[in-house]
Amino acid sequence: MEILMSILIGFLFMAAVYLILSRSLLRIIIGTGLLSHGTHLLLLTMGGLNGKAAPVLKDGVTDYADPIPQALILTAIVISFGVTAFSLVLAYRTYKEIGTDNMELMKGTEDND
Amino acid sequence: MSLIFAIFTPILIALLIPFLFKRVPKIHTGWFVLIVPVALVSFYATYLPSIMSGSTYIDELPWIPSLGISFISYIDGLSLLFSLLITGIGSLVVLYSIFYLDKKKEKLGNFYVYLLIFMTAMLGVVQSDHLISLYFFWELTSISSFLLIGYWYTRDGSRFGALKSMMITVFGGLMMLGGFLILGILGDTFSIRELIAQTTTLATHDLFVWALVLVLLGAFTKSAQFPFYIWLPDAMEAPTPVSAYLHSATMVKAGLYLVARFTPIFAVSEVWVWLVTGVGIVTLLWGSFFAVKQTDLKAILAFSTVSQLGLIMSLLGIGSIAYHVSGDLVTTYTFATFAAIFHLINHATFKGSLFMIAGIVDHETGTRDIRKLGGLMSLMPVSFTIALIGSLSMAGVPLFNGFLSKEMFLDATLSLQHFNLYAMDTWGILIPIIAWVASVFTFVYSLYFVFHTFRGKYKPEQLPKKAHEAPLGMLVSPGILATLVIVIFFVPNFLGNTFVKPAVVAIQPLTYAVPADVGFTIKAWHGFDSIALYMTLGIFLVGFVLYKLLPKWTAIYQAIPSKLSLNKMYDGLMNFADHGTNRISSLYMTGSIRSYLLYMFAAIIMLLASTLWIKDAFVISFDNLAPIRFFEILISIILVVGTLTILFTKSRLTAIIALGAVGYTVALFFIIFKAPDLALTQLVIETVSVALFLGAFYYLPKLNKHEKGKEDRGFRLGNFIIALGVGVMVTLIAISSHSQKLVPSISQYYKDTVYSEAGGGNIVNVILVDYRGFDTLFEISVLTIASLGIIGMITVRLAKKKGDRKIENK
Amino acid sequence: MINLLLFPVLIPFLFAAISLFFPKKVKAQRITAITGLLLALVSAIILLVKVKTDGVQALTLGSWAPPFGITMVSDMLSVLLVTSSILISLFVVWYSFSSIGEEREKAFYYPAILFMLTGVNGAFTTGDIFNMFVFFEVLLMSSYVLIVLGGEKVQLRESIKYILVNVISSSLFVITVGYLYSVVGTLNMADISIKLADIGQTGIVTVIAVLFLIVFGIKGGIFPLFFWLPGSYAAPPVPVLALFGALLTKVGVYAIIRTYTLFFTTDVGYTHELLMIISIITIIAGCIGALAYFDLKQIIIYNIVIAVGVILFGVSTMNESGLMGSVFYLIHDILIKGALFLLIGIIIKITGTSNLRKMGGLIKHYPILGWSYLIAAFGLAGIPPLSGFVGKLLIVQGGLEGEYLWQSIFILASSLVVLLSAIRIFIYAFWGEEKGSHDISPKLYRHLMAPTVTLVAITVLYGVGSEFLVPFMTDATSVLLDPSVYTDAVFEGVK
Amino acid sequence: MKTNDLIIQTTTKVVFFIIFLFSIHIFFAGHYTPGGGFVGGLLMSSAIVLLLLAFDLKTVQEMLPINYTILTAIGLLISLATAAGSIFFNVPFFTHVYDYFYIPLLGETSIHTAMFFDTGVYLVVVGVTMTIIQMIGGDE
Repeated sequence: MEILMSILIGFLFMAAVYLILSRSLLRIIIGTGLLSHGTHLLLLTMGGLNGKAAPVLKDGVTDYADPIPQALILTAIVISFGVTAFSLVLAYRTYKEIGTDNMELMKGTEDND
Repeated sequence: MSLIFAIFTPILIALLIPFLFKRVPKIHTGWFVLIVPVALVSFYATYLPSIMSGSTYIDELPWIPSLGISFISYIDGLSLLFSLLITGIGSLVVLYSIFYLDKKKEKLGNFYVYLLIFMTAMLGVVQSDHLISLYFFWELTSISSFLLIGYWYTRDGSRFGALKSMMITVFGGLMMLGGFLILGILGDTFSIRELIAQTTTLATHDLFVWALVLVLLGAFTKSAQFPFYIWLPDAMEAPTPVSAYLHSATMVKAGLYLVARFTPIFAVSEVWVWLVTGVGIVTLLWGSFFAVKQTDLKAILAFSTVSQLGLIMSLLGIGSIAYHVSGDLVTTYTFATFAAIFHLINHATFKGSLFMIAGIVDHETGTRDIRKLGGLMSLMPVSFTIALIGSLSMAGVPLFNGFLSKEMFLDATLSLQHFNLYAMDTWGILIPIIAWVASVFTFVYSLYFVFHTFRGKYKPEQLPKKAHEAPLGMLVSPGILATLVIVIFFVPNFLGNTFVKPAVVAIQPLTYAVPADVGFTIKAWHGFDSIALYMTLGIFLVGFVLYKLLPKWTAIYQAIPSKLSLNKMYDGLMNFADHGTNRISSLYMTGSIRSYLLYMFAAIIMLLASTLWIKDAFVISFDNLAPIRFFEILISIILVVGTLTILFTKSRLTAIIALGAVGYTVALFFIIFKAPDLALTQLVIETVSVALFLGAFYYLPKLNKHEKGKEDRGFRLGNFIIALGVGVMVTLIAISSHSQKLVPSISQYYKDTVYSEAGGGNIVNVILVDYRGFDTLFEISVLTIASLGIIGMITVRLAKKKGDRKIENK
Repeated sequence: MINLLLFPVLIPFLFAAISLFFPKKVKAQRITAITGLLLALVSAIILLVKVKTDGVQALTLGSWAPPFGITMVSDMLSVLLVTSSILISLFVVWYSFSSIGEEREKAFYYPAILFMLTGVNGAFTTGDIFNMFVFFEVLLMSSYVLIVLGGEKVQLRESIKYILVNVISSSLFVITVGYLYSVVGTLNMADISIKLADIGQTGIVTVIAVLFLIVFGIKGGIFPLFFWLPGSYAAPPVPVLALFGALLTKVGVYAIIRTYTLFFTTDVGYTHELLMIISIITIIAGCIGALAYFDLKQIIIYNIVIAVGVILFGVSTMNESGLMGSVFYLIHDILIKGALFLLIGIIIKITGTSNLRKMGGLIKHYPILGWSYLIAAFGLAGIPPLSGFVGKLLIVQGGLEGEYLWQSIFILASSLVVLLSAIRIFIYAFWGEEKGSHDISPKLYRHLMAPTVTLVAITVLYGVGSEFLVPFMTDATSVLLDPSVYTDAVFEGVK
Repeated sequence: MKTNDLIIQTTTKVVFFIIFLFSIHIFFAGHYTPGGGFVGGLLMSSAIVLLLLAFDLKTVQEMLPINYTILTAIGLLISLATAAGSIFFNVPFFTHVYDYFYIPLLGETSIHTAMFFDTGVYLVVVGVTMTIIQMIGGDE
């Protein structure tokens, strides 16, 4: 399963990068969303997927899933939520201010000498 | 007064200068400044007797002793000679400047501060026994020279010249520092004296030659040797007192000093002999040849200085052959060193006076263009006399000190035939020939300088001012120098014994222990069997003919293609710095985030792929894997389908909802992989996120609106290849990492202690609030900050209020 | 006071949280910010003394034994960086009083700075690799807020690029931590160090080392990952730019130094060789950029890139001189970049433009500004006895001791480009005929000059007083040379 | 987003309280079973969002006159203070203590300082999500 998951994660990263490289701001932000999904699944996979029980104490259970990656993922999820919310508002403001969501129109090189 | 304190005196006094300039406007600030070099020259003069008897002095001020970095002032024959030159000529120059620079019109405060900084720097250079402090003062001379050349900073020429001189000399300085560091590492000391003591072991090391070349780069750039001389003519934009002081008498001689000082360390290498002699002799010829072409008085003198510096440099090179020979030949070659030092002093006297005269002419007529000048002899008789003395000395005519050293120079070049290093006995014959040719040109431009200015027809209509003799005060300094020119001719050996011999001891410590050992005497007459005598006569004869025929042959200068000139190369480099770099930069700094990301991802893929390949790091192991169950495959398929939907949909609503679906699928994964907390959180967050997405993109245009048509196949293909690469790398490394769990995880500890020590049951939650609660504390701060930013974005809109002022954003 | 090493992290945090209660009271905001920074500075200095006398300080939070809790570690390098970061923030805040404008001050400008400082100090202090990620996020999120605050067009445009790049780098960071966790099963940096040393040279570890270089390299602005930097840094107002320029890249550089001396010491022939090559190309790229633009901000920004290359070159030599030089240069660069950005900020305020070709002759009316700039420029170029000299000297010495002849000469030569780029500003802005508008009141000028000149003076002291710094630098270097000093401090009394 | 339908509004109020209570439950359960301050806080905010959907922004602001920035700051300070309490006992930052107490009505209960910390988390999450939603919803 871990190998399958690795491939799946690779696929998510591929899709994410493809989206990030496109011109539309929305697609880019969606890309970052996929990126964090991939990241979180990767963390989980790196902890190993063959735990038999959730890491919540229960009598008679010894084979718990690795709790560390889960804790890390939780932290990461919250942080990416914050970043996503921020970028959404930024995208929204940018669109209203600059009038486009096409990144290729936001080069700004004309300012340079 | 300790020696170190003496070095820093000028810079300390400099702190008072702006104050004096402001508060005592009635007295020319120069008078206060004058006290400094006069006091110092008398101070250093007191060392003369003991130095003549062969003793040395040392004084140390630690700067960073932990790293072995100190200011060490070391006074021996060589450094004392230079110190006296710096302070002596310095006194005359300051005196001259008092009359040259107007106390009302000029920013004297700045001028004298720079000049005093320079004085400290120069004293430091010639007295430092410590390599790092030598470098420190060396760069300080470059900087003060920069400020002095740029003194009239509104002139384009000043700024150009200042930058040019700084670029070239600082470049040399940096290279020199590299050489110093190599020496320091090889010898495990930064002290020059200690390095001299171990020169034979140093020379065996591979890096030794590199140190040598790097140090010589410093010397050659500073002393305006070929091909680095190009900054010196442009440095003539400085006020004339500066040209006389820095760019003829002292700073440019720092390179000569450096060569002399390092001769005991480097002379054991053949490379040194060849480089120093060769570069010197080429510079001599080059400078003298191009001096004739110049039309600006100061430019003639600048090229003449270049050429004379080359002459002294080549003498030092010939002198260093003494380290390669034995017996009588040692004296033969140390004679060149003796001549070098003697000529160095002579040059300071006659060139200093000539610069001051050029300044006087400029000051009194308003121009330095030799084509407009002429016939000033009767109007400015004193100046003419001084100029004549200086020029004839420069030309090597008897009755003036230049004759003596020129003869010695010719003798020294002839001595090369005795030496067969890399066929120097055969090739070496070229050197006297070049020396002779160069001396002819020297003769020509000397006459050209003095006679074209003072004789011929007076052309008042071309002069901005009505010419008349300079005020007495301005003539004092050049007058003193001109007097010295004659006095030295008549009592050369006083000078030789007092100044030259102690310096020679410092350069040739293996041969001579005390100044009294140096057995040379300077004679004006060597007898009829001296080849140098006939060479000199030839110079006068040919030189005079060429001078008379001047207009006939100067056309050859036009034949030299200007594009090949070194100045053009410098301009080309600077042009590259100004514009070429911009062109290069705009190739990749496009402002398009996509292209930046493309480069970045491409680099990441390449780095990772090559590391995986080179290190053979890809490992796949099928042990310890979780089984694949049916619904896991099902969820995976949903995930893939959801992702593909995002990729291919044209509707933004679909894309957002598909993203949500992917998020829920991830939550499903969390459930089946036993992570209920994650699943719960992911579900709630995904819901809120989708709501936010919808809220924020409510107003936005249709997805792909801009991309239709424009998004060509190449664009997509590029994106796809890069994306694929990233995906593959992530997968490969994930598989490798998972297959190489080299150390068991620490997680067992949490399972063991969560109830007993942390008083909880949900391990993940306890980790979050307890074991790793610190993460959580700052995780919620991230959220807090994000909300602040969002408030800021929504409420603060400077762009609208002020209009789009581009003040800070351009 | 075993929690002392947390104070420089927590005090700015506390004051940031407090100032959220009264966002619209500008005066109170200012006082809170300054008080917080001063207290943080005091605590950092006390910590500095403590680390000097008692050696590396370590604390595992929550009384859990390392490696199970999060460990915070203050070694000399970390505490030096912490102290200088607080110092720079203090000057920037002081400078902001008269330049940032009320609108921004009322929109959480100061809390954002304090939060960013929290993140920066946390990243410098943490001894846990995932916790470092969290602190990175704290400082990044604050920097997002600062870069966009004001909502000018260019800010919005560049913020998107900045955030995008950093989101990618953060994701890479997390997956790299994931890979590392899979291989060594731990997150505590001291523990990682010990375990990696036991494992020895393994391919996957080298791959992870390269990944870390990429992750931190994006933050640090190394080639070929720096492209985003010049545009993004130029967008916000000058005080923010000064903070970014002085601090943010340094966090990346610090993280590279930390990981490449603590973790990845088993395959130096590959990893550090790579680091050296990259650092040299970084310098070239920086040099090209520093010369390419006649724009004040761009020139100094590209000099950040050059400095990063120089510092990392010193690290890649892995010998005492090189590492000590890097530490010297790192702190120098924080101070001097801060000073330079504040200086050009004043020039921009006076002339109303950052285009060099549109200004000139400022020295006549603003001599102190001119001379301060010149001193800072020479300091930047490493002219002795100013601040950049000793660091560069040691770095080159380290290069030569490692017999990297050409590379070392190259580093020296790059100083010339630095000098040219910096002196060009002096020649164009201060020399020449007077040009451009001069709309600045004498009062504003004085208010902006006060912090700036003080900072320049500090950089001068830093250079001249290098002797007093050497013992600190030696301590910092000894930890870098010998990871066991670090790991022993963490596991003291545990194993 | 204006709906003046009375039935929906009343239902919403009821659902709001149910979700609110559930969020409190999830929050307290966190230490032993899945849940905790973060999820609890998010649930609470979704309850408020529900109110927003049923009423308009202004009404909700009148019903819950909370300055969410200050709420966030309070949450942050509670978390910090809980963690920082250990500073005064000169034990490492973040050292939690817990004990079992008998509290009337609730019976044997464990009081854990981690709970206070989680309360801070809860408040911050509510404050932040609400700020974001208000900002996006309230912007023209």
